[in-house]
Amino acid sequence: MKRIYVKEEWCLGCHLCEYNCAFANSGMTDMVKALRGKEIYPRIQVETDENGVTYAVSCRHCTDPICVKSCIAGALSKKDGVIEIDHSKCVGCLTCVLVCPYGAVVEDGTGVAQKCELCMTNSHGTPQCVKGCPNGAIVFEERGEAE
Amino acid sequence: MNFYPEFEVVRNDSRCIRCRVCERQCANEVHWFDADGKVMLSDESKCVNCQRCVTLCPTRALKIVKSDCRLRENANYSDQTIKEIYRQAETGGVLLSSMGNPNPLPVYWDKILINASQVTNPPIDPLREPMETRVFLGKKPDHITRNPDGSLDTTLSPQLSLSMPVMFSAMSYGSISYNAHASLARAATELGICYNTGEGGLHEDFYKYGKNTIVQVASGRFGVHKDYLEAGAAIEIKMGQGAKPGIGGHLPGTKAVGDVAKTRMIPEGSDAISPAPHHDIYSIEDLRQLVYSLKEATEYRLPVIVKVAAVHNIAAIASGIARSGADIIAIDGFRGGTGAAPTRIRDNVGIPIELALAAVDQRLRDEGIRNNVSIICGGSVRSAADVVKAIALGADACYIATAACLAMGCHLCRSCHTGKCNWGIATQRPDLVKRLNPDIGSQRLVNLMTAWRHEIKELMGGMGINSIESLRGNRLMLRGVGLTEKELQILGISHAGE
Amino acid sequence: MSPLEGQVRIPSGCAVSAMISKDGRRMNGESIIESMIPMHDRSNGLGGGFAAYGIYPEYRDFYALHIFFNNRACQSECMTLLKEYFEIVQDEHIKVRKMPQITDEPIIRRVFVSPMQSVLRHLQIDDKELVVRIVNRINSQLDGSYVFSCGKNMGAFKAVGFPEDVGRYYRLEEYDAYCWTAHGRYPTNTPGWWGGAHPFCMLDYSIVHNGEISSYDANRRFIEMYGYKCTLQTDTEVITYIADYLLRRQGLNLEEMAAVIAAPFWSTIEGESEEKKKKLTYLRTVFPSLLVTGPFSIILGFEGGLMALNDRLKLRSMVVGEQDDMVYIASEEAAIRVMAPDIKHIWAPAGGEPVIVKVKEGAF
Amino acid sequence: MKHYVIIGNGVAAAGCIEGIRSVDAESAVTVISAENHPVYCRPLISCYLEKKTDLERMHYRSESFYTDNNVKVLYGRSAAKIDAAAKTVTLDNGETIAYDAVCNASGSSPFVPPMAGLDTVEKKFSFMTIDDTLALEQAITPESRVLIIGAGLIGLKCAEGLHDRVGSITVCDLAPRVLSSILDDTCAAMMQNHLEKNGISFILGTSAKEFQGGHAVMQNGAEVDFDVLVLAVGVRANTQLVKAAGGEVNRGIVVNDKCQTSLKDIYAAGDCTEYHDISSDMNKVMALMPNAYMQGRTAGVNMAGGDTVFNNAIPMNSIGFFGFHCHTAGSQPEGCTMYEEADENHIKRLFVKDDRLTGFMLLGHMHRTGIYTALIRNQTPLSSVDFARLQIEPQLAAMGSDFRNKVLKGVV
Repeated sequence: MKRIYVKEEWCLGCHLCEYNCAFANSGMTDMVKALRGKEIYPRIQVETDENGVTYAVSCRHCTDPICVKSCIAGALSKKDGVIEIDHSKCVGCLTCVLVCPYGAVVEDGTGVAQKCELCMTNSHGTPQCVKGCPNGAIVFEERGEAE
Repeated sequence: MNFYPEFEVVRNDSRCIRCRVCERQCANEVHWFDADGKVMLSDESKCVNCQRCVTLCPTRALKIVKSDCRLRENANYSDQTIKEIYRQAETGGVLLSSMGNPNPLPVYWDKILINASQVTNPPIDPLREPMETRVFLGKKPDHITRNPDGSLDTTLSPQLSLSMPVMFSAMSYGSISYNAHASLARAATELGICYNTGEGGLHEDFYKYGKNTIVQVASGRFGVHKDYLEAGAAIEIKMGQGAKPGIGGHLPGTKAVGDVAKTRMIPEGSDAISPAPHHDIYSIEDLRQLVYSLKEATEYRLPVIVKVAAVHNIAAIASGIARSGADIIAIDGFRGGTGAAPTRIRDNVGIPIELALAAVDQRLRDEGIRNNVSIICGGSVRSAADVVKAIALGADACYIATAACLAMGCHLCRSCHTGKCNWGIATQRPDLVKRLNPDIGSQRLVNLMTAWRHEIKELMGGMGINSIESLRGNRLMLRGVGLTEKELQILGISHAGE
Repeated sequence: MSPLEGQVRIPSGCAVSAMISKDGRRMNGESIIESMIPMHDRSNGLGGGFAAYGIYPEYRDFYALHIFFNNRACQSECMTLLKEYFEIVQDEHIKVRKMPQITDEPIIRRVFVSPMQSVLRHLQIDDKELVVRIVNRINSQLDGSYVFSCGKNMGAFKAVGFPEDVGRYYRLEEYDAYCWTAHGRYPTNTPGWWGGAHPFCMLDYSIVHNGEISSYDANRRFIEMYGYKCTLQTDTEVITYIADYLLRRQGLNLEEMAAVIAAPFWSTIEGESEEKKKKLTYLRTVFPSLLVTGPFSIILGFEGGLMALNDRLKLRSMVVGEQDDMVYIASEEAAIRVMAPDIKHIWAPAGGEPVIVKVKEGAF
Repeated sequence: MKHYVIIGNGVAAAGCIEGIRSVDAESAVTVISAENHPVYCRPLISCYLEKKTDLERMHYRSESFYTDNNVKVLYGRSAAKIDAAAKTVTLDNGETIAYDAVCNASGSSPFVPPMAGLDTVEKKFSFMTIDDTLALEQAITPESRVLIIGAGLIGLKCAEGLHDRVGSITVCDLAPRVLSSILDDTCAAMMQNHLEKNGISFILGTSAKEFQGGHAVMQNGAEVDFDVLVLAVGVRANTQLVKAAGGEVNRGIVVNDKCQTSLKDIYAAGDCTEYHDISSDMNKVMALMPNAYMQGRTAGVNMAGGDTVFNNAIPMNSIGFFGFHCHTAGSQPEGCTMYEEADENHIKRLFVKDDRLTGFMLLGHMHRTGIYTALIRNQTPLSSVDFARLQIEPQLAAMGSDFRNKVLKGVV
């Protein structure tokens, strides 16, 4: 399946992906209206390593997702390879945050969990972090599945 | 003396979401975030109007505008002139500039119009019919020869085969970044054209693109060695450059870092100064010796290009080069770009490429030696239409560099000499170099050339021409507008309506 | 006043026709004249002409110059020049038939000449080159004199008018030729100058052509490097010079010439055998400026044969018919059916594919 | 064609069904469900009271879960006996079911210590099941005074759930702090403080001595009047069936990392089991829902002929009250060192021993804590990562470029 991968050699650390993510999942049509004057809670996080190398981390859509197994509300599931949260079922226990080994499930600012769903569940249908990355550092493509 | 900044950063605070992308992306440190007031602030005096922040601002909250703070109006002493005097009075130094001459001198391309077929012969639809753009650059024999069995002897002196008559002009590794070179090399390879190393040597990673590489030998001889010469598809001797005819080059030590220094074969951090003349070429006969020593060194496998700036006596110079053994002449007009040049030279020396090209082509024909050499035309070829006009005036191919830089992201802020190119092109700062992803850069170059090729085909088809060779020197396809008799005569074209 | 022919480039549409006997049988001009009648509408009365091969067997060793003179003074000026370089073997009027359709006729002379050996030795050139040079000089420098035919044992006949009238005017039924070509012209404007009619000739090469080539100036500026002067600014003229340059001066054969002026597309060349690919690539690489683009159908006549060729996209009509020893070529099939009413084998050659017809060796 | 029997219908059972079906799509599966509900999210019963969810949304799996997986569910039935030799399960109605493999996923039961006068209390409830919850809901009014015995996870979640629906809540516990099984004194104090700010009263370090109707007297003499009593002292693993069948039982049913009991073809999973905690290297009853699922799934795969292990279990809890969260995992073994960061709204305590992160307690700020959890679970040598950076913030950046390239450039 197509997943998001990062090419850290091209990541500029501009953090646009975080803003594009926050906007894409805001449900709004205007970025200013969606984000101005607000703290953002993106589902993708730009990290910086000790050498100043930056890269964005988002859900890996693991082949054996511990978050799905751990969800106490049955709100997380894998559909066609995409791990999704059923927000109507999520009660905000944050167990998924506690178990995700990559720190890719995060709290959304209102107390419940959120994670990258490859923009399949919002109005975009294609990952906006990838689309908006000015330097091709985030790609959405097919790579070899793990054994 | 302090001036009011040349540009103003206009931030629409009602649109700003404080994402701080502008701050992170400005190598000139124009923007910063004030945590106390939770606002973005800017120091406009540092702004070079490269538009990086404008381009990346996700909410279009930014624009850079020309400051309207002006000195008292004076048609003779313009603001620019006065400020340059101030600056020189302060520093005692030569003014430096980058990219091509920005002054409002005539652009002849824009005064030449292209023909199209109507009624008496048909235009050709490039979507339905083959439309050929392949060219071979190099010496053509005066006479064919036959083998003893009567068949044609098909051996030829070395030719540079191009899928379309446009190449990426010389820009050295050092003046531009590794990623810019990678983009050019990869695009040239994919397109079946050539890029040019400039006088910076060839990074070892790029030897694999050799078939699409022109290696340059310039007055500093930086990076020149046997493997380098043999690596390319052609060798270019750079005698001059349109942006700065009559002077050499200067790569500041700050740019001669790491692989740049290694590739140039100079100590790291040392200034790379190319002398004004080649110190082994003080006349045309010396050039002939260099041409042939390079041919000897590469066993006559590669065509040799001699690149000269378009200067007053260009026709005679070209005639001399055509008789020097060179296979190809590259003429670089006065609008050609550069990574750094003294402002006075860039803006005042040399002549327009259109006139130079026309004069050279006609002179070589008059002397019956046009077949001895191919002609490459460079120095501000901006579009497919310019290419078509250049070919019709007599060029075999064009060099583009500024347009290539634009394709890679350059916004023509003309600040290359500062080494802080925010677009990752004219810089060696690793964090900035990184901004040009060659996957994207090469693709954009390929896109640009593909688009131009389509346009060239459309224009050719309109003229009823289905192969580029029938366009070459076909000046009947051109007409001038608003040109004097003299200009028309030099261009060898009629006025529109004639 | 309208510009003279040569002072302006005149696009034109046309009709062409040709017939040749591979056995070298000589036929009078009746049939070729008739062939132009069904193609009447392809001309507009502003030019017609013919070329005939094998018409002067008794003078076969001499160059037959057909010359228009505006007046006696021009004629005498020209003859003086000719006498400097040639022995004048015969100098005569070309017999014509007065008719109302043909007017404003100039003085029309036929002069058989033989180059002076002393001159050739002095200039270190061969006789053909001398003829070319002197003809070029007359045509470009002597106002009012125009040599419109200068080959051996052949001649062109042309005038302002419809081709069938021009044929009658020149009494072509009285000439016997193994090969005839004909041309009717539809220029979009013309000063009505006789020299501007076609065929266009250079030595024994004659060209009739229908089309308007888009490569004209590229071809012209190239060929003019080699001593040719394109004084008429017509396609036919430049194509004739190209043919002369490639065939006579470069020594290409007809197929090779066709591969230069109507070069196969690179995509076609890619698919050829290695040997052919090499050859075709070589020819395109060496003579790129002689590629002729835009529409044309030409018939190149020469001593002992002819070649018909369409542009590589076949933007102009041209059909070929064959019957016994005869080959017919015309813009339209109707013209061929006039010349050979019972003909069975008629086809349209592909663009860029030369049709070469040669008369049996010794039969001309 | 085999027959797999699952005793119990909780999350471990659901995991077991999915485990079986990942290997064997054909064989018969029978689930013995004492509760009359399809598998639901047991911890959400407090959310139900809180009206953050409803019975419909509390289903752990979709409506068609059992039919999709071709599972027969015997609702309202419980297992009375397992005959390991005969490979049969006898139901409470005497019916006998033969199995090829059985999984005991029978969970745990509330444990109520003997307390004098408990039978005088009219409205008293456990807080384990939907039925408990619905009964409790029936009993309360907006004016109810609720006494909850037990300040553990269940008791406090119950308190949170009832908070907006009753007049007052008092929680008492023998332990001197709240959440005594997962928090230390400092952390518990911060949590208690937060709960008290939200109106919950505590009586800690003592237990109820005696009940007299709606009046409770504590060991320390304190007295509480209440209308509704919730008993949330603790739970006990349901080990009886396996014990009776001759299986090894300790505080829970002893299982290995394949979730096998000591008896052939008898597996156990979930809250009824005792298994290995790698963070402390001890066997424990860790009644945790994520672990229950993973055990169930492991049991299922192995029952159906697959081969898998669940060998990195650790205790871990994500729990929050009134918007204030707490993440804990692992353990604090003897001799461990602690990295601490704290302010008035958050605490971070990381426990390190022998170059390993063994446990943590985080209160207030829960960003990317799974990275810590993974360090414990994977027993990552801290010398191989930049622990100084990790202490400040969980981040892949501190895990080395090889690790992050594996994670971010490939499929994991």
